[in-house]
Amino acid sequence: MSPNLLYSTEEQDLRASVRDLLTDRCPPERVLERCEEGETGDPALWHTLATQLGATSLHVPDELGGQGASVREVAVVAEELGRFVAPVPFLGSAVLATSALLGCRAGQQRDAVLADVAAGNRTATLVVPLSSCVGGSFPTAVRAGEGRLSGSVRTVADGASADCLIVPARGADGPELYVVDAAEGRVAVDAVTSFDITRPVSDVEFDDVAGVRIADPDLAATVLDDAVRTGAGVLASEQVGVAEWCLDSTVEYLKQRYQFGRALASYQALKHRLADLWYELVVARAAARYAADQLATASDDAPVAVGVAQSLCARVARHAAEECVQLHGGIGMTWEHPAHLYLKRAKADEIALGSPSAHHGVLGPLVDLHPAP
Amino acid sequence: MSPNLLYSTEEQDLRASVRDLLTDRCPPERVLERCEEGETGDPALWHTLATQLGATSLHVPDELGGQGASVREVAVVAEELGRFVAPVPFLGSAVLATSALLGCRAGQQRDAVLADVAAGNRTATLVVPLSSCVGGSFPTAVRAGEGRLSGSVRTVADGASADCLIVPARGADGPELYVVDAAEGRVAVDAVTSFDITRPVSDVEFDDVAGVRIADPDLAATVLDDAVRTGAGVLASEQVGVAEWCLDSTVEYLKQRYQFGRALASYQALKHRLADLWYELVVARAAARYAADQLATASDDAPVAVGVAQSLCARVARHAAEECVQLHGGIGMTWEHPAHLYLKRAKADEIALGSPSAHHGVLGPLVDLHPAP
Amino acid sequence: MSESVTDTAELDAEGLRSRTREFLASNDPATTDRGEFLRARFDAGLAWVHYPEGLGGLGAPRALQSVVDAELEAAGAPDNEPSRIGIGLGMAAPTILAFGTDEQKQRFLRPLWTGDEVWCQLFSEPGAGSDLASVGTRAEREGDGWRVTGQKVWTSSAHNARWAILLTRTDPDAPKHKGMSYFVCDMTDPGVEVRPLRQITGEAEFNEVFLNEAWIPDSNRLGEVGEGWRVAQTTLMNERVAIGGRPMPREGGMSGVVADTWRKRPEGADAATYDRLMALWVEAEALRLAGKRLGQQLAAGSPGPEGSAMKLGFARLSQELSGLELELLGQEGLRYDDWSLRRPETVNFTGRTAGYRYLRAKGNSIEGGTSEVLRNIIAERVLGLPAEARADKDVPWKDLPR
Amino acid sequence: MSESVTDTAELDAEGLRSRTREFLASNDPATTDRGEFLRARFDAGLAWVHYPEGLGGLGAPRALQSVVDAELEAAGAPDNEPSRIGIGLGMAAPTILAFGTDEQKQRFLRPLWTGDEVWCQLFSEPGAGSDLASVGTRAEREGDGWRVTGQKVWTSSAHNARWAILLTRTDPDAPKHKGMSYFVCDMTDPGVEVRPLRQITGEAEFNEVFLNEAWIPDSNRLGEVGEGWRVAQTTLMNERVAIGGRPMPREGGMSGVVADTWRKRPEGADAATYDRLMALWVEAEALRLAGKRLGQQLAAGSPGPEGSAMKLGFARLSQELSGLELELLGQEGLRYDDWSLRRPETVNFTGRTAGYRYLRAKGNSIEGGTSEVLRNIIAERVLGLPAEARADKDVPWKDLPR
Repeated sequence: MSPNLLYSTEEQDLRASVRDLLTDRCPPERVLERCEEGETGDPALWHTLATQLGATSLHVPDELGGQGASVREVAVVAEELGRFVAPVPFLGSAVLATSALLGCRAGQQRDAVLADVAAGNRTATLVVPLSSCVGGSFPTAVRAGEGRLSGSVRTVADGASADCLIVPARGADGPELYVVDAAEGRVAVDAVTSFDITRPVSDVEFDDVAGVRIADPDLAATVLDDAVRTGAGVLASEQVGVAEWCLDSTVEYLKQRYQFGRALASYQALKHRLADLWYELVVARAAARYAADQLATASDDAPVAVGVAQSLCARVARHAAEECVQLHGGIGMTWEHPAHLYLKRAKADEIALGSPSAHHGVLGPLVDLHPAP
Repeated sequence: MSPNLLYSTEEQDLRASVRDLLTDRCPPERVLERCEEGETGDPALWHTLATQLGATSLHVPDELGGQGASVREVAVVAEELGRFVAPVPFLGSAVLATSALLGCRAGQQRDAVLADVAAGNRTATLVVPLSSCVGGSFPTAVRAGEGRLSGSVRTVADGASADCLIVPARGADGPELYVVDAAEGRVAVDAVTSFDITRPVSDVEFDDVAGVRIADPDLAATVLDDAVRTGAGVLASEQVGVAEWCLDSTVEYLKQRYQFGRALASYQALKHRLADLWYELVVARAAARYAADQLATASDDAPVAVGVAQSLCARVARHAAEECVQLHGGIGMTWEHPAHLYLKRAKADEIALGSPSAHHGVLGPLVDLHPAP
Repeated sequence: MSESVTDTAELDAEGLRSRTREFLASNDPATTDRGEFLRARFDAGLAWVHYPEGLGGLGAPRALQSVVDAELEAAGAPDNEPSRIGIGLGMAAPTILAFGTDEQKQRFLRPLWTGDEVWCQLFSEPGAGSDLASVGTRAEREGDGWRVTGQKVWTSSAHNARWAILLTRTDPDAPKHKGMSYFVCDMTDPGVEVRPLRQITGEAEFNEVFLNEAWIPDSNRLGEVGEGWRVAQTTLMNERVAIGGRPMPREGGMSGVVADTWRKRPEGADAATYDRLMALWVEAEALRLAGKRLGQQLAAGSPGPEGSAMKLGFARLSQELSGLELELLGQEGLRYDDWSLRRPETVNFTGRTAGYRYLRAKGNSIEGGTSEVLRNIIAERVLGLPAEARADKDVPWKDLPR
Repeated sequence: MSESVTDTAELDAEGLRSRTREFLASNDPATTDRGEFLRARFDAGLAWVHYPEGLGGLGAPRALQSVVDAELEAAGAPDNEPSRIGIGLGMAAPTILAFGTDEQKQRFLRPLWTGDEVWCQLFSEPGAGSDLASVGTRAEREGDGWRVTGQKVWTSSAHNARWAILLTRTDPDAPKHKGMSYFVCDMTDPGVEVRPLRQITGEAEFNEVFLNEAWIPDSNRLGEVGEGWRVAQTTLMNERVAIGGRPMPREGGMSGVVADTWRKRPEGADAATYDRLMALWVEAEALRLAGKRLGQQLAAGSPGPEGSAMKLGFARLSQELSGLELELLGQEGLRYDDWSLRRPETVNFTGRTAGYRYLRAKGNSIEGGTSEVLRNIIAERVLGLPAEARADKDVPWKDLPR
């Protein structure tokens, strides 16, 4: 069956619910105020998203306490969260950690954590550098032995708000995944200053900490790779949301502002740049939808779809955000205008879960395009 | 002393002479007519350039029958020839072959050939593929043994009009350079269809041909590399000439044409694109002048200067030619308008004597920027 | 449109399928002459099912044409070689249907659809460029017809065409959009001269057409005198629908050609060019997906404005990819196959050599609406930005600067 | 300008050199108080030798200033910290010299040059953007002076400044270019409020300045009432001269920073990014050479229009290079040093961290003339293309859309 690249009616309804909530609770002024006050997240909004909209359990099967939807719906939520640069740990918890948990073999421990995270009772994250790209070698920063973990990982997304940590670690027999309680005394989660103000990052250190193993060497590497791939695919939709806000707000701004007796929007050089952005957004959306669909159906083409979507959408969102700042002129350079929140998100997203060049390198061999020797 | 990046008074005079001649004898319509008639060169123009303007002997020392000028003046002529896409074998003969001859050790044979070529009595070319880049390994396509050459070289610039061939060949002891008389029976110079209509290319084959050795293994590789480097540096000026014609003619065209009741030149999106081209031309000219100057003074910085100039000017000329065709609209797509001559020259020049990427690879290590391992 | 005399229940997919089978039963493609078969198919209303009865259709939904086509194809029936008669099918026919008299529809549509008569389009002029409404080809009333003098350009198929759709100026004193009339022009008229127009590739895909007091009876006028611009809008709208939208496999276009070149490891295929190759490959794949998405939107009945994005991206990618290919080829990229003047029957953007592809791709951002005009359209119609200032709307055409 | 009372033969390089040595002989920098030394230098006409005698100069050719500066530097003399008082030196001083009364020149130029009084510029407004002539800050006549109310923005040094050059609207009924007047504003006036303006970097390099019935005596007006736009042109012309043109070594700017980052082999320094790095490095080097060439043109007395190219390219390259640097850094690029509000004394585009550089570079294409305005200037003044249509030239300012 041909992949559906449109938004289904259910997806449109989901989008509307999320957008309504965010319009109400997370307008750009509010996000700016939070940044001003040094708050790096919005726990109340996160709680509402999880418990009232079920946004944290979309692609979790019914029997594990989820909605039984798919990555397509997760991507729709990500798109809206991107449009609002909402400061919630969706990527870390509902996407990366949840996808990793879903990949692990069923079992009492895993199922309990997954159900808690899906229900919004707990928040999780995947303890890898946010810049990790699919296809990389399994991390060796954390060592596991006899159920105890030691090591440190820098620049972990959404670490500070996480109650439980999904930790890739190298044990005696190879790659493993563990769940660690963030409240454990020997875990240090140090929030560091994030370039993307609305997505906090942390350095995480384990000093001989007890963890529960949820994936053995036969599975751990695949689980991690799949989780990071799913993250990258969903991030593409977030980037579409970011890009669309940037284009829309720039169009509105240029229509309102007059210079030399004419609306800025009437200057052809600007019009053509906006038209080019719109073109980019059209192709980015198609690529992001395809990636979401292929992940949702666990298609063989998912790795290609994600490589295409992530490398393209990353550039498009960054370009849209840069144009947004430039075409807003001076006001776009001020802290009081939200454009910078999008610029920071877009630029960080370009690096997050693999830069376009990194994805090119992974994608090429999948389509029989090998780097020159 | 600081390098002079301007055109000296003498250089301006030289430029004026060349431009006067070309305006008279080589207007675009005339070049098009020649192409129509299948003529790939203009021997009469070439003869005038050589004998009346001395354009073939500029950087040849006085005592060898030359003008005792430098590569700076050669570059000025190249710029004008580029502006007119003049179908003369200047690059092959006056630049590549002459530079190679100048690099060889003085001697009766070399001096005689050099004097002939400088005086315009004979036309030469360097028998390497036109795509050769400085820093490449010495070609092995032609083998030399006991003064006789065998082998073949494809896509040699200005081969068909050459009376004598400067041939890099690999002898028993290593790289060597030979002079071969093109009229020899066992030399086959086959004109092939050139993408750049105004710069013919040929395939050259040697079937046990007698050659005169003009560079031994201790010198040949350096001579060849220097000649190809000088060629690339001079080509940058040609590209400036090409780019400038493209910008100027597009500006003129857009001023004359009206659409929707307004001069095309009044549309801001087009104005901004022309402004960007002008910016590119400003930096390209500075880079090309610097390369010419550094080659002229045999500066240690010449390799860097050439890498910068060639990689930049190649892109600028190609971009200018592409914009020229696009902004001329339909007429730019027709054979009867000269824009395509410039597009073909510019695109071929981008590949000739090393693509921008190839030059990046050579330049990087010179400025301590090494490719990733 | 017109109420069918047959039971409307028949005009669903099942009804059309059985109708087609019935038709095939009485017109065996294996034994019927090709021309005869096509004429019979037209008369049976299976040519374009959304056209009215009697004009090759059944007044059925357009989307159901695919049902008929599939049945016919499965039966090995000949088609009307749509690529050879694209201008007739895509542009002339919808305009004749919308503006033609009954006589005109009866006279022209059947041989147009069967391919017995080839059509071309006489719109563009050397002086008009993107500003089509500035055409200066004069049609002057003479008796019961018109004398037409002027020059048209970029006319494909003109040398094979029997008829042309022609946009002329009939009232130079009226503002530009109001003084035009639209005709069907007989290409065999002695006042019509067709000359090949050579392009930068060396080929002549298109023609210049010189009209020198060509005669057109008034009965060949489409639409009212002075209404030519409105009629032409219908033609052009249908042109835009025809461009793009074809489903394409991955690497189906220029990206596949260049990818194959890369796979052969030519001299320029080094680490430095890999990232550029991949970025373009990715964009080409995304554009392909956008085309698929547009098709799904159309099928779902909510066409988006993405068509103009498709054309913009197609031109951009053809040009970037073919430019990269020449660089990858290095030395080989400095050679061309043949500059001699040819008149190809069809155009293949990905055909011949890399040099041809590079040069031909330059036309993709000019023909059928320049990329600059497309950006204006997107900016103004999709994003709602103000239109360009213009001073040519209320001035008599003859007084406009040119 | 003014005829010197001393022998004009002295005003060549040699003459200035000996004058400077004489001055140093009687004002030993090692033992003289800094402020005293600078004031004495001003009085000796060695501050800016092209200024008139009595105003810090000798009426000598501007190019000879470097002779004086070299002598003073060699002697270890203190300078006037030009980077701290750039607006005074580069913009206020030439305007005062051109339009000021004798009293104004005597009052302002000496402490301006010595740095005893810092100057700032009150031109930009939140609603004006690139259209400076639309300023709305109102100055209303009151007795022998003016009451000024409005808001200015992007004012560097406002919190340290003693004086400001101020552009106001004095006649809202006149067309926009004709209703402005230009003043020197006392920044210590109680009607002047300075607030830091925080930027996307977190820093506040600039200020917003709120004028709330600030009082300016008419004796502080520069130029005639209604001539403010003409006066401001002088200021802005001098601003453009001040930007760019500094000679720079290879890798002197952002390209050097990013090249050093590459040399440290961060995680993103792979084959794919090498070609991008090199292309930007090459363009940066070429832009540097273009700056050098521009300097040589100026020295040869034939200044070209390349200054606008320099600014355009500088902005483009700062942005591209700093963007690449963040990608090269990978994980480290996701971190920032500090978002807290700071008020830096000077700005260093290549300072702090890669994240700061990336964000700060975004301003390079906006401040001091946006890249869009520069492209207009190049297109219209260099290439001679028609100016943009505008409808604001003859309309009363108060009736313009805003």
